[in-house]
Amino acid sequence: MNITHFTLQEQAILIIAALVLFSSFSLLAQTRIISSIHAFAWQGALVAAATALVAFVANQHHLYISALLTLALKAILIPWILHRLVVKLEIAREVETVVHPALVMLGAAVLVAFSYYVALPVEKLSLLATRNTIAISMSVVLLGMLMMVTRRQAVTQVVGFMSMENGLFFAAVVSTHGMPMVVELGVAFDVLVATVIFGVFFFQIRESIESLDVDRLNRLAETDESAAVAEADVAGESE
Amino acid sequence: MVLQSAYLAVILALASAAVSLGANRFPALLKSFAFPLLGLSGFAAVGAGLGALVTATTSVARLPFGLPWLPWEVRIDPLAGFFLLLIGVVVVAVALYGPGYVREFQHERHPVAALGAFTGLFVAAMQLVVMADDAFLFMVAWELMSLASYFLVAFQHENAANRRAAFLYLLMAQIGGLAILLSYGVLATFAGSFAFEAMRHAHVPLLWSAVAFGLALFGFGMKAGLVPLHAWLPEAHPVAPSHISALMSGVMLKVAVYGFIRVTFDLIGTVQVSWGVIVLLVGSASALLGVLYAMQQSDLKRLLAYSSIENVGIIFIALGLSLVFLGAGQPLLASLGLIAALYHSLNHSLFKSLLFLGAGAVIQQTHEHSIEHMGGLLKRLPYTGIFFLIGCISIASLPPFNGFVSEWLTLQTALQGVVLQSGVLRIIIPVAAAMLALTGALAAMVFVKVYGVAFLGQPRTRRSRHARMPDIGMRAAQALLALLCLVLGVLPNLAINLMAAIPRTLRHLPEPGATAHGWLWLTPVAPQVASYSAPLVLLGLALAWLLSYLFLHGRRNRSIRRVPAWDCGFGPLSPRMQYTGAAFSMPIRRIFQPVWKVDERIERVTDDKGLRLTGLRHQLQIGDVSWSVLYEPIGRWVLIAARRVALLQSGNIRTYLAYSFFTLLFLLWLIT
Amino acid sequence: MTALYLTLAFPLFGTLLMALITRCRLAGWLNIALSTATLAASAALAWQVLDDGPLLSPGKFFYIDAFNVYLVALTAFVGLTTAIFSRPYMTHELARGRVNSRRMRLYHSMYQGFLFTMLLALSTNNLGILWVSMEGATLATVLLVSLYRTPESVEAAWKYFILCGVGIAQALFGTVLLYFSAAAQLPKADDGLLWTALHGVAAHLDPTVMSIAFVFLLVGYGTKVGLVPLHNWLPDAHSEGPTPMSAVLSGLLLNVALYAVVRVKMLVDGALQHSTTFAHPHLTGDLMMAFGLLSFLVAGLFLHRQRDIKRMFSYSSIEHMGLMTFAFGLGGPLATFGALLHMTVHSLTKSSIFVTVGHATHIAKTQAIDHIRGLIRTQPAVGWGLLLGVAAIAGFPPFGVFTSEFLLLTATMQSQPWLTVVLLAGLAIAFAGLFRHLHPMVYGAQPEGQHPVQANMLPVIIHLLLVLWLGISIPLFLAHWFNQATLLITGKGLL
Amino acid sequence: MADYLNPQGWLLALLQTLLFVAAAPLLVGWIRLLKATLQNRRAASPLQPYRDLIKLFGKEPVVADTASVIFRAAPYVVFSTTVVTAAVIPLIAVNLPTAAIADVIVLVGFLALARFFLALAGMDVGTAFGGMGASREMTISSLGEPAMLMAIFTLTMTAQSTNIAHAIDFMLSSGFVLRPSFMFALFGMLLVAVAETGRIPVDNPTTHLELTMLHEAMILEYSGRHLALMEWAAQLKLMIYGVLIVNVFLPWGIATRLTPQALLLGLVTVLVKLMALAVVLAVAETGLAKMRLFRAPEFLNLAFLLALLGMLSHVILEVGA
Repeated sequence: MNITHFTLQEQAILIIAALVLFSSFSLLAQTRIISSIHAFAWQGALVAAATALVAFVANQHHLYISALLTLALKAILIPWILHRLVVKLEIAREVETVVHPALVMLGAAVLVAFSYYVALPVEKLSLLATRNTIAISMSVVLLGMLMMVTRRQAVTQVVGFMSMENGLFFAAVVSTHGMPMVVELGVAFDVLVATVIFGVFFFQIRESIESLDVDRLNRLAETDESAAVAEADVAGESE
Repeated sequence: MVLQSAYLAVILALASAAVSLGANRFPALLKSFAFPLLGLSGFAAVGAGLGALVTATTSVARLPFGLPWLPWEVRIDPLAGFFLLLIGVVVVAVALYGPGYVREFQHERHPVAALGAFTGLFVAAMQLVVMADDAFLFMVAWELMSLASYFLVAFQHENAANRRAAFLYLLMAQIGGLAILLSYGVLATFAGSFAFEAMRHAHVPLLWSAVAFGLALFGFGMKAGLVPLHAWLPEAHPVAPSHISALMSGVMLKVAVYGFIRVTFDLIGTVQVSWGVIVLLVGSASALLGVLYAMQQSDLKRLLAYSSIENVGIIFIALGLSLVFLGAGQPLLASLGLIAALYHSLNHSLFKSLLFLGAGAVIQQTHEHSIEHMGGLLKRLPYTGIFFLIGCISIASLPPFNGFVSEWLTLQTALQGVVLQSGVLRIIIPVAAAMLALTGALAAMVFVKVYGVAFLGQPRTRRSRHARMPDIGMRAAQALLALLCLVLGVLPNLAINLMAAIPRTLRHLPEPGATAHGWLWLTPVAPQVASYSAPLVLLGLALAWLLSYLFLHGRRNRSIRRVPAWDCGFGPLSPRMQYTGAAFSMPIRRIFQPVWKVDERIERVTDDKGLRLTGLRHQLQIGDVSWSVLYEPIGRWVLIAARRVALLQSGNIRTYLAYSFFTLLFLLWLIT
Repeated sequence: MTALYLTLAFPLFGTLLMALITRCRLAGWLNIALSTATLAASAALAWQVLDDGPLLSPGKFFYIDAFNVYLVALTAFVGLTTAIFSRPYMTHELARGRVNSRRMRLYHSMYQGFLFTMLLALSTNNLGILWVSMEGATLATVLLVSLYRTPESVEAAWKYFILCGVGIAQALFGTVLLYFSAAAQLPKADDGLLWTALHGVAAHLDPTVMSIAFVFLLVGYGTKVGLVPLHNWLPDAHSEGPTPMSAVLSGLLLNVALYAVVRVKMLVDGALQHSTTFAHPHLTGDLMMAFGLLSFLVAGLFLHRQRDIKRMFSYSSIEHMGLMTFAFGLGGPLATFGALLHMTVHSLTKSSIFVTVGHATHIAKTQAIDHIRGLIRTQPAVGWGLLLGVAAIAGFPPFGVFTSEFLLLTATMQSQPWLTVVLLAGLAIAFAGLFRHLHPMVYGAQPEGQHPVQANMLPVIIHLLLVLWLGISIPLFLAHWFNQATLLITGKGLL
Repeated sequence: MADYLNPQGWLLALLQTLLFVAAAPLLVGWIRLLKATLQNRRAASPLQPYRDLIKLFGKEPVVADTASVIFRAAPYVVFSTTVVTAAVIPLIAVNLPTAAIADVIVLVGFLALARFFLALAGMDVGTAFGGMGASREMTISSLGEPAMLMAIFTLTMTAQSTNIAHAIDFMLSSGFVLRPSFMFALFGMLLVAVAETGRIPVDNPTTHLELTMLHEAMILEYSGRHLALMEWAAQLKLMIYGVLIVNVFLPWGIATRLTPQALLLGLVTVLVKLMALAVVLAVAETGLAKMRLFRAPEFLNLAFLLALLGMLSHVILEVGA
């Protein structure tokens, strides 16, 4: 059935879903760290809104709680933490270059198509109006991974990771009116702790390689040239 | 009764292992407990073996170990008994020899505990292999045997060559073990169980039985040291302590032979002629190449190790003949070949252990490993010298000693190839026999070289000039083995009568009529075909000797004048004028040029101005061809593959993420 | 039931307690004490489950059956022995000044926390909680990996964190899909993540969705199992953290991850094999076999190029996990029994190896293989321990690893004869890779300036003796235990 | 071997052996005489070898002080082994009990045993010549042995027996048959015999040029009775090969029944045959020159090839596959 058969709220959910997807694209496109954090925050907010709407449509009350949870965590707390870290690390203004941005965008589009293709059989199963959004959420997840693959900045990698989480959460909400409460709480807790630990790591990485460029974290390679380096290190150690 | 005795043997060996754990703190333990226990274990094994052989019975039992649905099955039939006997005899000799020999290690503060413990384990494992009646126990015991002997090879691990040898040994033992496991697996798949009893009655399709046979030949051949799977043997045997080398060369190789016989003759139901031909050819190649390589060695123990390859080759020639006749439906000749193979196994375990023990004594006294540094030892170590001579005569398969009898039986078996239908076989078999003859002759040359260079002539170094006699136990061990060599050579019928039950119980083959005409005559097929009477030969020799001696000494001037050697009138003899081993084997080196990787160079040493030639330096390295053509390439491939694979670990986290990413996408694409 | 709660309560309590205790010496002992208590509780639990069958907690939150209870016991046991080893080891590290007392506090607290998450993941009935505790395990260990704050350790920790985080996220997506497909079948949507409920209706679940879900779960938890090509974090994390951590990571974490995969496989198989429409019903098995075999071979090749001793053994862990994954994928009672046995002996042997490696690195003051020499001469106990441990892990009888590998090969030969050749080749390659590095380390003369250290070989001896016992004869109760687990997983037993 | 218990047979066997041993020097003397006449030299009497032996027996033996017990034992071992070898070869009569003691393969073994001790004795004193001689002797013989066995196999494949007496019986019973295999085998055997007995072109029994000698080099250090035994053993060996060849390939005339006239006939015929063989040998030795050591392998390969051809022709032409 196509969109005309939906109620207004359901259509609104679909709108939001589209916006969430768009936010993922914008995350991919952002080159300045600060703005990507903002985009991430917006994405969180959108997911929260979607959750609330779903809760309203299917009047699942526990979804309101998780909507609040999402809003608090994904839209406010985590972005805030990241923001403070970025300011502390004095990389707020840093601009990182993405290789072949156009290509990345194209790939992202392909990924969306692919996830739609994958999700088709899944969607046939559900009776919910929102089932078409499963493809969206899967592509959000995949785009998050793509972002992590394409970005060299530790912080932006974290952002990508978090947006994957958004995608997961979104999927849970729209496909199955949310997971059991206990699970959601557990997930939220994990995410929170993860953020804190990420924060710790930024500083550790910073003090170990004087930057947050993950490409420079390659002391543990095993290819031949790195082996030579390791040799040298060992020699140094032994003296 | 047989079983109890066998259990006792294993338990005593384990006990000796356990006892010697304390030997580092109390060195006396080794001498006063560990080795005596080992000797008792040997006696128990001999008892069990004799029991099984004489009564020609098969005793079966089941031990409460292993997997719940796969308990350890134990079975001692005459074949197993024979090999228990073989193990036991050598173990007794080693137990006699050990205390005197390891004293040296104790002086040098080697951790003798490990030595004693692993020796015990090694012996126990070999006995268990022979007793095993299910693949699981067999493999456990087999691998335990490899592992224990590996630790013994690595015992003197200070120098890198030994470590390399040990590594190579363990690696190849592992590969061989896996092949054997696989072959059992093939059989078990059709038998539905890993118990040998089930395999015996399983019906295996021809293709699969051929696969099983091939794997067994590969696995056991690797352990037995068949060319070209022999590379580990000349590395590992020499570096172990000599009494261990005796156990490895003398016994462990025979355990591999046992395994091959067990699988091929017993477990695999039907036998193809073609298999026999393969075994025959492989055996001939091993025999010839083994002896040719032995010819060019200067390290005494290394030379002996190569000669082990040769003798294993001879054993496999006999086995191949037996298989051919079996496949061609000639049970009588088949059992004759089997007897020949078993007899040669027994003989080789005797004289090879004898030679290794002798070599150990020599090396202990002279601290020289190369025969080029020995010489004149017969005067310094008269007993060892005489026993070693007996070993040399036996291994050179000369009458009236035991080596000759088994080789003669093998040749007689080969000569019966005329009865075969296929003309091709009638050609192949005599050619193989001729190769065997060539091998025998070359072996004689090898041991003339060894004995002549090491024991005769004049001492070449100070250390071999001051060698002293080894202690009584070591001499007694050699005496025992030498005596057995003579007995088995002069009274072959005794041994053959003992073995007679084996072909019958193994697969209902008729007993060969080799001893049908009384203890005096050995007639493998029929008296009018061939006969040999060792006792009469010995009698004749003694008689002729006596007559000539009396004839000469009955007269005057029995006195003998000692003078400097004439040497065609050249000046006084110096040790450096003697013919060296390398020189002795030079003609063969030239005739069989392409067999070795010979690196021979002669440097001209001139004085500082480079005008006057002050001397020549001759360097000779004999490399094993199998390395350059087989082993090194394999090693290289593995390393190349490893380098390729290492590119995975590029160290870049985004690459890693990409792996995970694309794996996911690929799988999703795959399933939809 | 109380036994179960105690099993979980002790480590949880420990986590909080250790965070407060400032005196390292005391903390070390407490660590041992708590682990002992946990082991006792888990033993009681195991006894109970063995006697009167599976155990479902009221509220269906926990579910204990033969499969996970033996892993619970194993986890508690290895946790204890490693704690015993970790006390002198960490004291030595403290003395060397590689860690300060604050980090020691973190270390001990997180050690207990890790045990808690492991036990929770094993005992829970809820796939969501399983996911949560797997993630929790990552969080608990990641800071320990970077405990030394060296550039390498930080890098390793970062990679560990990111890769496992991403992997785990994929697993969560798979879980969501599971829930999604189950929600349609179950009256109460909240039961949609309960393993018992799912297993009940597995036959009616939609095969396509389940297969997609399985892919996500396999890639997700497979990352934590260390399947090639998702393994890259594993050698880094294992080699850079403190050695007791490596021991438990190799010995336990990988097992638990594999446990999760197998649990899911059971569900998906239920859906796939009952559906008439679905194309290839053995999808899960085939995927696992492919991954397992790949990991097995690649890891074997990796062994040849290692320069760091702990790295080398972490690769050997990958190799063995690959073997187990292959076996579980192969299915069938024999293979499964072998895999379970292999799980046990591998974690026992591998943790004991890491214990000896820890001492070895203390003796040589470095982890570089090229600089660890002549251990047998320097400290025979450590040298022989390492030698025997490696012999055991390489599959030499009479050690138990041989038995399990024997079973696996047999099973393979019965269903996939030609793969046996590949397996054998892999075994030989891996063997060569291990020993070529091992030899110079244990043998040879004692290098100057290398002295014995105060080592506690008790864990090693216990573990190796156990492995030896399993190799010579499997005690009947254990056999029955494995058999029940096999019965659960494959539907038919072996005995 | 049913009759190995009758004393008469043993007595005859003993006598035959003694005759064998006694006649060996004569054969050598005869060959020398032939060669001398062929080379237009004044020949010594054929009994000269006996005179030499007696002289040597009379002399006091001198032993190098570096020599060991092996050096002194070797002559006895070599001699008695060769004598036993001679004992089992049918000289004038077949079916003597001694024939059953050893078959032809054992004979090869005996000769090898003698050679083994000869070579050891050569190396015992520790001179370069001894070692050189031993090395060369062993090399040549080890190449000769397969050829010889191959020839023997060819015979035994026809005769169905490695027992010389039975082989001869077979030849006699089957009458005169032209067998290609026997022809090849005979040639192969001849070449091997030449090489083994140290005759031209492989070795030169009369030379004492150090670098060319094989057999002589090993017994350089011997003197007195030791030397005598060695020489005698060498002459016996020559005789053994001769008798083997003539009696196995052309057995006609040998005594099958133990009656006096049969034995007499047998004696005469064997003498005639040996003298004929000696003529062939002498002519060959006069015509040929000694070849370099490293041509000897080719010589023996030829022998092996001939024997192999014999076997092939036996399989292909005489029985067919």
